Amino acid sequence: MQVHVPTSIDEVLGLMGQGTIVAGCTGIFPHLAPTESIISLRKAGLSGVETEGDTVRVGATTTLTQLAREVPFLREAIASIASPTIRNMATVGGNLFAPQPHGDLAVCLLALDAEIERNGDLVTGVSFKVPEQWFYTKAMRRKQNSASIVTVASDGTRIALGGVAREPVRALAAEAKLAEGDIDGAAEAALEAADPFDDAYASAWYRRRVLPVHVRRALTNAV
Amino acid sequence: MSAPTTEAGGFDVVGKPVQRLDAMGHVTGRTQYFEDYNPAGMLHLKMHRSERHHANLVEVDTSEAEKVKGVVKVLTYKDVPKNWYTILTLINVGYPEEVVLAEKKVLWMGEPIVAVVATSERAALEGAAAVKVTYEDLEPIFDVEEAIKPDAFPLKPHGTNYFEYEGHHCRRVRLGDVEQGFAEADHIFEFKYQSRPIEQAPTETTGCIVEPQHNGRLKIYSDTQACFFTLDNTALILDVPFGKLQVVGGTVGGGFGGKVDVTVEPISCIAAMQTGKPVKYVYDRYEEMQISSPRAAERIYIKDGVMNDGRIIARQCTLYADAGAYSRHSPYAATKAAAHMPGPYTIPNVHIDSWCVYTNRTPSSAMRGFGVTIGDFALETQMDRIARELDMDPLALRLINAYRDGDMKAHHKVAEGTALIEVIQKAADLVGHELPGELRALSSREGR
Amino acid sequence: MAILRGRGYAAVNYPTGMNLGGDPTQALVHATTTGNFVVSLSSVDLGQGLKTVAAQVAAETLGLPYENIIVDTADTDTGPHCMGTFASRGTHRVGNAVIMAAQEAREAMLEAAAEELEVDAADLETDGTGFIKLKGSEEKKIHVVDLALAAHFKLGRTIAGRGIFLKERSYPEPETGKMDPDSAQAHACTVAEVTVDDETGVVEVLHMYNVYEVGRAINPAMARQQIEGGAWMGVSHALYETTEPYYPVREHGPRDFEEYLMPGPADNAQMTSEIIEFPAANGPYGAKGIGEMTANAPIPAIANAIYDACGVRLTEMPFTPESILRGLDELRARA
Amino acid sequence: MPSSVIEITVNGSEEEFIAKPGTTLLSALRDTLGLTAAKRGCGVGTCGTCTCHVDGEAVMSCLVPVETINGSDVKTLEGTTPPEGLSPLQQSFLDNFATQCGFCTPGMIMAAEALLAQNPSPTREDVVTAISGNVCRCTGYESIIEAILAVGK
Repeated sequence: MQVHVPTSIDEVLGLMGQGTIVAGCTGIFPHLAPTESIISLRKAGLSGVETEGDTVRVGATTTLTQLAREVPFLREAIASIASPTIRNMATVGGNLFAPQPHGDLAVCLLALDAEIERNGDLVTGVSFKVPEQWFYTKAMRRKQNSASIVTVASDGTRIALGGVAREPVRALAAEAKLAEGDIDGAAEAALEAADPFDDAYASAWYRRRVLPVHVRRALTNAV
Repeated sequence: MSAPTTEAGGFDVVGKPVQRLDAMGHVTGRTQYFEDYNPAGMLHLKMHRSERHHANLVEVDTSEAEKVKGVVKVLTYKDVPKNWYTILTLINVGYPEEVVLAEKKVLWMGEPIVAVVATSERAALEGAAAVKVTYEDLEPIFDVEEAIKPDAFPLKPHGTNYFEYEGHHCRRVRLGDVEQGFAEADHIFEFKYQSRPIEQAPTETTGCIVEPQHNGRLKIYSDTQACFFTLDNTALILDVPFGKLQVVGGTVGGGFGGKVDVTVEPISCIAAMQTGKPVKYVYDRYEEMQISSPRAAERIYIKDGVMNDGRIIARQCTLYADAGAYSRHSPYAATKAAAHMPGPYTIPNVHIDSWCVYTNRTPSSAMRGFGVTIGDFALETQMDRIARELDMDPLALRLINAYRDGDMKAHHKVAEGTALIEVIQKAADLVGHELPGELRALSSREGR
Repeated sequence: MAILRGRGYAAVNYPTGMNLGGDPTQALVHATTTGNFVVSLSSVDLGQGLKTVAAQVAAETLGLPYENIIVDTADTDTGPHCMGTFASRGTHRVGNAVIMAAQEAREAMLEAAAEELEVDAADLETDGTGFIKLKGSEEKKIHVVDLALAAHFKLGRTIAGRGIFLKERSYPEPETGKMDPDSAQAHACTVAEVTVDDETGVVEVLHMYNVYEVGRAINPAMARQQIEGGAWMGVSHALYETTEPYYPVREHGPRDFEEYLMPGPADNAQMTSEIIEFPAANGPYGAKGIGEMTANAPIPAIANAIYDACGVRLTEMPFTPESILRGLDELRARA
Repeated sequence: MPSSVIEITVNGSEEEFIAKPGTTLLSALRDTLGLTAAKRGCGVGTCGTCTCHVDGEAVMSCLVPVETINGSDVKTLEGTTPPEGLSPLQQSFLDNFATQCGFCTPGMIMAAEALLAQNPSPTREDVVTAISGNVCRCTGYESIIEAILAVGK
């Protein structure tokens, strides 16, 4: 194996294909086969948060801790992801690739209709507008540091779900109900977007059964 | 949180909250655990494991593993002097029915087949991954009551899927006449309870470092919970005199029963003997979770005959401990479970059948509360159900039936030093649960 | 949506030791010329505090300060045999072996002191600070360091002792199960207070009341560690843990501490703990073993509290939100 | 498969060593530098026994390829222990009987040190969050929470 630590985007692009891209090393790195090489983005200069008006631009290797510091409305969501020690390492870009039931920030970015910046195959950052309203809830097996059973993120218009399908999904039918002001209807309609799975945390049955509960709670800001 | 209070004992050191001897080492990180030892030239051992629950081994091809750079030794069952063992032979329980490395078949997913020894952990992992095994799948058995059916596929050399206790298919406890008790009872309550396997999950995983000594002996640094137990079993497997081995342990990063099997030391010793170098074999977290033996899943049926006033006059318990593929400590656990029944209650008619059953899952073994934890779950849930059915105070039901000094236990031992009544009375005080005067006046020291 | 509240009880006993297998442990105690006493064992400390217990028991028996005791353990070349650390046997077996060894060492110490002080050994006592003195006298005394030096260089005496605990092995009678499987029984009663979220099945344990009868708490602070760490494990067993979440189906077995569910520090229940002491006749200073039993009573106490809260009877561990919600759904369907 | 020369500052001392590709910070500390306070409990970032500070932030050292932190400042439990006596946090762990088997203790203390450096008067909630990535199987956490809170006051 080899460990590449490129110090510029150009250098990263030149190395593409010669190993697995890693940033925070919290997700993929510990499970790589013993022979696999890696390309670390840690020193590629992709970190940072810029705010211009209501638009936020986040570099791909910005850590979750940094993002929470700079963008207050996302703090609750970020606090629901892993532990502070992991959040000090895990990156915004990496979270986009975290397999469900992980990737709660990706669920938020979907609800925010965030734009992904790329340079070739490399994700270099994301940008989104700070929403006027923000709803977020994550049901998990323990109060902190646990994967998602159901994650719900919404700006009051778009509704994105985590934990209930192999990818973060938009709940379009639920959004239509929400537009009519029908929160209970939205909660039930969220099921149309769900294609849940069994894992060590919960069964598909349970995720489906409690999805409407958590959508309703998220949209009514109930605990 | 309130600290526990104790009565004064009149001692100088006993009964005092003196500082732990090991705490200074713990808070400074200077406590030495086995893995903190790092001898020069140490080799690393990793295992190629069964990917099937139950299968015949058609072919085991180690040729690719041997070609991996850094691999210095590939070990199969042919390298193990006494490949068949069982750890409780040390106390004359059971017979050799487990293999160090699989020979002709595998009985559980994760069963070790080939050990790969290399100059680095990475090379050992690569080598272990390069072993190719061809399987012929057999139907696995995962349910204890399916496993003991007469037509079930026999997993064990003795031809049944249960441990035999001196001619019986289970450990029996008999007191009085349970059928007579049921006939006389005002109520019969019969319920079923089930648990799933539970991992000891110590923060330090199971492992050892074996270092050959200049005098031909092997020094085993291990996080075993039982140094001599490990030494004796390892010597039997290696077929060497006990005196050839030395086990060094000490402070262990949590055990909870998870470190009383002898799974890492024997093969590490063989690797050290064959290479003449120190060898480290330590479970990764996945192995600790899924390969090291858990607390057995148990299925328990309890049938009670109860009088209108709450006296339990007959209790029949049937317990099935899911031992998984091999015995390890489970035959002992089933006996301990039988002795624990029918709980801390004095019941004149008792009938206990406690089975140790083999299935195609990770062998289970010891864990904190060995043979008792799941039984207590069943017993004390049963007590709550009876109290609810009879519309009785749940503590009153327990106090009426609580064993006292001088009572005969189901396993024919006279009870002494009992204190169930007193802990219940104290707990009632703590939560403001009022007890009637006659129950408040009960004492474990006074016969019924 | 409702948060339902309930309380549940459980009372248990637990055996100390494993004399269905023969259950011996030895200890050796000897003085060095530093005045320190070394307790030699091959027993393993799993974190429960066995070394500390051995030192406390040795200090008490010798009549010397705790600081004078060195515990040297878990080397099969230097320590005498021990069956191992399991079956709640450590404090009981090791404690008894250390007391026996320390008593013999104490006798040797007093005899050496008697020779040095030119008095009768029966008239000597220890004061707990390191001096051996003539009863009723302030002048006639010798410090253990001086005594250890004198014993070695002048008197030609060893100050040492040997101890063993062995309870005769019991063989169960095959037909009736007649047996003597243990040395003592410790006792506990746990009260659990929980809430149940009736829409999600999520249980929160609010408060655990733990009452333990342990014979003697050799070290009350360490006894509390066992009781409250064990209560946490009981909560964990009750609500979270298994290596096979879909048992008996083998799929989705957890691989690490993220997938293997246990409560984190945010999930802690409040704890109230009480210890009762009824010294056991055969225990070291009356102690029984409590290492294992502390996770047991919390499980049924929580099951019973959940029933009290919401009417769902849990018969399969662990009590997952799914199993509770399925129970609630069934109750609603029946109503 | 070229090895790399790594230069990092560990507990204030400049260290230079050769690392094979993919060597983790945890392995470098334990196997190369002989600093064994940090423990390997899981190797996949789920237990926190290997917690150290890199450039002032608590991280899981088992997840850090050492090549990626060349030039960084690393602190381990060895570096927080004063030459004589104990740090206030270490003393508090002692006083509150917050250790049992001790295997999680170094990681717990390093996670707590990182919290206290940023927030000298943490609430219980802050403390609980700070150690939420650190597994203790013995204590039930309460004594650890108490030990950290006692220093914060």
